[in-house]
Amino acid sequence: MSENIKVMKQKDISKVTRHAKAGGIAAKVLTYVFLVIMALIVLFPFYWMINSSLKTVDEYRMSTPTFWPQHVMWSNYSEAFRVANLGRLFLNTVIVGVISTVLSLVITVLSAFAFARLQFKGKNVLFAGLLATMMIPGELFTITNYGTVNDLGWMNTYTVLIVPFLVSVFYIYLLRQNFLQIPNELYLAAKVDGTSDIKYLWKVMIPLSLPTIISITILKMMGAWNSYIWPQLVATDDLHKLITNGLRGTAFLDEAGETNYPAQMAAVALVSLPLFLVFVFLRKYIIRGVSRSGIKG
Amino acid sequence: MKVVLQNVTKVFPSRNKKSKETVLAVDDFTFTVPDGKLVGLLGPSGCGKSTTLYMISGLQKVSGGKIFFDDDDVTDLAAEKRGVGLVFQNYALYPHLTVRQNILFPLQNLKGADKLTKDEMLDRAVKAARLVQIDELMDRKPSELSGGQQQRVAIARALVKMPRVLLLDEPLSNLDARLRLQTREEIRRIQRETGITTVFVTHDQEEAMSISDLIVVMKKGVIQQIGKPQDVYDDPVNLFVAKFLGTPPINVFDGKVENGRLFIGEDAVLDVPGVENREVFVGVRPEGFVYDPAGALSCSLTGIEVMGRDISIVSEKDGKVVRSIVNSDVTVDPSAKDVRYSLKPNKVFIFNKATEERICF
Amino acid sequence: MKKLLVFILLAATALSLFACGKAKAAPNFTVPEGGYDGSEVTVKFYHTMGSNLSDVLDIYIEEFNKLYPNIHIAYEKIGGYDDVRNQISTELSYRTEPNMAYCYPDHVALYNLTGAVATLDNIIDSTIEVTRADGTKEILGLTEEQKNDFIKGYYEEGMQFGDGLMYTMPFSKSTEVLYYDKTFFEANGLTPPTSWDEMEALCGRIKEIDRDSIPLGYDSEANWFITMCEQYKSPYTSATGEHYLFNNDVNKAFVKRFREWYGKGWVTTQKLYGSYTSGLFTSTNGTRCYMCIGSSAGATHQRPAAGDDGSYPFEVGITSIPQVDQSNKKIISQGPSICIFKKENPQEVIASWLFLKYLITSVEFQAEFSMASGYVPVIKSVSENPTYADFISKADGGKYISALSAKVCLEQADYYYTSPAFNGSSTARDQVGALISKCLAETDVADGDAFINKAFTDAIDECEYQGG
Amino acid sequence: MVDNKQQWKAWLYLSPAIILLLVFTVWPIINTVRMAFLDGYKGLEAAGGATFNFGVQNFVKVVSYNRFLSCLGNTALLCVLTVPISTLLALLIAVCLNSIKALQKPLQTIFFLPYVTNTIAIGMVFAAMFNIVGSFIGTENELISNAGIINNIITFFGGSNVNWINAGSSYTANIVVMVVYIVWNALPFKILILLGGLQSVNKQYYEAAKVDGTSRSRTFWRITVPLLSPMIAYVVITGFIGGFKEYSSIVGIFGSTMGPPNLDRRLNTMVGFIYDSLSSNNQGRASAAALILFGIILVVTLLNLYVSKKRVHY
Repeated sequence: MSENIKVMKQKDISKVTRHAKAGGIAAKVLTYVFLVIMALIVLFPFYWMINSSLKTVDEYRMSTPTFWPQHVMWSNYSEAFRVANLGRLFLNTVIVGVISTVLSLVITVLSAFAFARLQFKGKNVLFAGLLATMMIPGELFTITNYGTVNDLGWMNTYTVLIVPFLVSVFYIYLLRQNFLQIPNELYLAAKVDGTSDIKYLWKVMIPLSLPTIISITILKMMGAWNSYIWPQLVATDDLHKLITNGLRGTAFLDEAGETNYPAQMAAVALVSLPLFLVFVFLRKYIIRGVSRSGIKG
Repeated sequence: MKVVLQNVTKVFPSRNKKSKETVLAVDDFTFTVPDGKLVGLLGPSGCGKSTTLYMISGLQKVSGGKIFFDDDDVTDLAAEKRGVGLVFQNYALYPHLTVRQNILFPLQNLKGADKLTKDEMLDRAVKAARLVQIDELMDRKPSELSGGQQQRVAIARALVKMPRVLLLDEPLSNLDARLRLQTREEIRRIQRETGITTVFVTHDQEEAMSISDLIVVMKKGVIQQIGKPQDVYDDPVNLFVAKFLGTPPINVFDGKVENGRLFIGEDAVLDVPGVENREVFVGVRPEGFVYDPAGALSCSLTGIEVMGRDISIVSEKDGKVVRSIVNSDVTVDPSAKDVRYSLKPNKVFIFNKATEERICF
Repeated sequence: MKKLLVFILLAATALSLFACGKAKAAPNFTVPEGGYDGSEVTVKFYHTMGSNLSDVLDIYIEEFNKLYPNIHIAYEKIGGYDDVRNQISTELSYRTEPNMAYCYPDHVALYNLTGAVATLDNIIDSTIEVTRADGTKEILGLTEEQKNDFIKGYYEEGMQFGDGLMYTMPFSKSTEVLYYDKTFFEANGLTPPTSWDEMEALCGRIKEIDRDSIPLGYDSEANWFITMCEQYKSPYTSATGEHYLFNNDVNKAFVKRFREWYGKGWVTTQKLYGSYTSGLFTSTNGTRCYMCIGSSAGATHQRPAAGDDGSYPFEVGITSIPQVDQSNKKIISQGPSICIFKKENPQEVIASWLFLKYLITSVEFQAEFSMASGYVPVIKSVSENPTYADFISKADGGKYISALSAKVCLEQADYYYTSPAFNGSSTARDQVGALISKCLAETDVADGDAFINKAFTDAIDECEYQGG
Repeated sequence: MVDNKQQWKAWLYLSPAIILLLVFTVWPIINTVRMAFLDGYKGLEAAGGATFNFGVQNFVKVVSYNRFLSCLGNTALLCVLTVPISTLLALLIAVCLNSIKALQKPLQTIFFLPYVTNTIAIGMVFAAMFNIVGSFIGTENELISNAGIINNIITFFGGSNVNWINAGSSYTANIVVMVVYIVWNALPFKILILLGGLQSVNKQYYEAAKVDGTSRSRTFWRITVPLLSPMIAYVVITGFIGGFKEYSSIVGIFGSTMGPPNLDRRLNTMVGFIYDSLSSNNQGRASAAALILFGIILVVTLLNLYVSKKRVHY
């Protein structure tokens, strides 16, 4: 090992530097080209949705679609708002979304704490069982739950839209992974000083895993936005209908049974806007929350 | 292969985006690492030593100045093209690969003319492992090794591709005290055996002085002094270098020179011919004190610590703690109130009060 | 108690099903003596009306409440017809179904598995007097004159559940008519076809005149198949015994014939074209159709967009669809009927009936609703209603096209048919629709006949599987 | 250290979750199993008081359905295609996103957009992009008024029109459209998880690799992927679980015909079959199909777990 072979053959250094630099730039350009192409592919449906939402019904049905509406129909948006009475639906969705997010957060935190920190018999079996429920196609729950909810007399109330979905297994899993990363010594130290579980949870564990909790809250709110089959079944009156019920084609049916697609597209765009804004502002938290949880499988 | 740094500077944009002013991490760094030598970059944290190391490795871009490997200008050359071996402070071993795979990893990247066959790679890896004495841990995962063992694997990985220069970033800071001594000897031995030009960064002056052929003391990005450890220790260019080297640290007093004589407080402790009268800082090495009842310097005794090989006398002068180390066969009367010393001239340094520059006499 | 009651009712209907061939079984709802006792009742009504139609409904609910202040109508728009069916079939399992609802025959057949739909025979025949808030009186049931005022085809639709009992009342109807480009026909000296042979010749002729055109667009594939069965008097389905009978040579023959038409580029359908063929009929550039068989309610969509000066590029003619045999004319009848659900409190049934009777026997409502919806009224006397008569008189191929469509529907009132309804009849309808599109579109197949045979047997298997 | 006090406390904290799960998850499962083993169980008849005897007829009926294998095949094929493609694509996008500074925020937002919108509407947009407005496609008297946006792009680059989802379209064309749509929908969540994972990887591994002259692709395969393997395994497992329950995406593109106009139900999936049974009031058969599907998903997930146990670095 003593002889010191010169790894760099006596190549012309500047050529190698130029070559490396060019390679670096090429890689950068390639990365940006790839990202921009993928971004366009992801963006195109949105552009087409917005484009369609601004067209008249006839223009929408024209055989050669136009890439920009001939005369812009902002009225589609006001009509969508009126026809699907988005105002009321929007309010319902926010009420359901907020309450279910808050309640489910409490349950998620408590359950994750129990799974992460406390030892009890049958813990792993219970957790495995919990994960198994994610594998079952939800359609079958719907019919049986309809019966339960009906027997409880919750039909057409906010409770029926909130209670059945308070337990979200994925978020318990996500938070448990995050709690597991907090060293156990902290818990034992707190125990020694006599802090109760709740205080420890409140004072230590929650602050430490705040990013994950924030991203869970945001993702849970979005979930309420997209739920579709269950609300459609159990909340049919306008007082409790959710956004997604209002978006269905039938909401925009005219007498001859043809859907006013532009108005429907406008309604969907209106509905997606708040979620989009939420994401734009809280993007950092969502990503940090997920990365902080460090899903270790 | 020698490493030449000419007027290398490094400027970082300041932490917060809005403010325009920048941080000068390394300022006009000029130094040549002689071929085959072990050089220690030394200084308090944040003095730019690690930044300099990373500029040599190519991981950090140079803001100004040039870097040469022998006579190749590698300033703009990418890290991987420089043939550099780098050992990180917390080792950066790939957690999912065994020790053998970690060591083999750099070899598998060699392309073109340098490409090796499987057996050659394996042979080189085993040789590197044997060099750092971890050849029986080849199949372990990094998580199963102790700090010291991980350190040695990191070194083996850096050496296996026979780099032109080996760079170590605070190699010992993550080890416990006992292991630190043993590992620094290891590094010295490996460097000697391979004869590879090596630069390592540390904030621990004892570690730097004990194994370096040359040390470079830095402060806020500026080189304070370059030289052999003993020379820099014995001939500090300013107060900062004097205070930085040596444990226990140098004792510093306020003093003045009057017509050729040096006074600490009232005591005239030393003749300093040729130095004009002025206020000065006086630095005295702990081993520069001689326990002498008739000594010129008088201090009030605080306590005595027996350290076996010698005795440390803790005393106090004008409110400053004075720590001296004298030979163990000197008997000191612990109950005495005062203690008097005479000073060994070569262990006393005078510094300009304003510029803290050394004044020779 | 509830379970027991339902069980008795079910046994009764089951018994009646076996008992009769065509003979009338015993109805499952008996009118309580005294008829309507004036008590407070809320009637829950599911429908699929758009907002401009429910506005018309609101006006007449107010009128109705002047007569019956204690009957409160709570209506809900559930969505499309299938949504109403799915919603009610789920609610039925837990007895939370509404009082009355828009329905199609096969929906009622499905609901009847629980015997939930009230048979209306007793109520229709009841002569018990009901006094209204304004002091006037009416008998609970229908007078002879009211009963005969209904268009026969529509009225009988309520009785084809195999037991001769009356399960639904017609509410507003539509049918299929042949729209044709009158200007083009007159320019080329063509006359609208009255028989499928004439249609074949005509399509050939039109294709010669305009190479790029598709002479005929037939929107609903299922209607086309079922109508042809009726016109050829060949079996399609039956409410009792063996349900699915459409796998026979007569049907295969006409499918083969239409397949040849498709091969020559003469005809397309809504599914095969990818959207309503009215888009082709109304287009004035590029590919277009010169004839389109579609719903009479969609008349306004069969009219080309008006120019700036309000004139239309071509005049639209409307006539009845071609027939196989002029002596056995058959035209499909569509559009929603209304059924009433049996509830524990018989007054709910009576109240729902009074509201329903009010709507379908009031000439003003039927007129206004038809004009607003493009549907056709279910009672003949509407044509004497001055506003409606004036509306019909203005019928033309442009501005008042829906009037023209209504006029044609009235003229062909005697030829309406409806297919038997049983649990699984909607599957049959879907399958024959899929059968048409499959057989027409499959081009690169060596042996056409074998392909058609297999397509028919697959369709029957699917029906039996889903139904069974 | 498992003293009773902690046991009791644990169950107390878990009680809200357990109660809700019992009522809204466990009971439906039990009910599903019950319905599955009641031969020919039909909801409405049962409500009318009919009784059904115990047996496995439902399962036999499900398996003997002439299109059962095609439903299963479609489900499996879509899964096997979309999960790997979307995972790899998401990984590439996440790595690229992680490596750039400029435009990183806006691009991250764009890639998350599909997660925010309503699947029904987007299905319609995709259908509009692939749909050819015209007739007799592929025959000599073909009349096309508009070949759809995708075809316009293809012809722009010199290709010829492809019949994606219209009458007479090939099975492969249908599958390609479905894969594009499902991957498009699956990307945001996967990118989110993988990007999160990337940001928690220690940067020095990459610096060490750089110094050792590791090529970009080798860094990706030998360092990024292994270090991200727990996240990747997680994304693949949930991908398969979600993939086997694919249904709404097919309805989004093909509508209730679940296939091109002339071939009804060509792309029907297992969940599609369950819905068909439900809407034809055959709850017993639907429950049996659901249990079969659950069994398949369980097997696939256990297989995935076994594979990931060996290949994944924790």
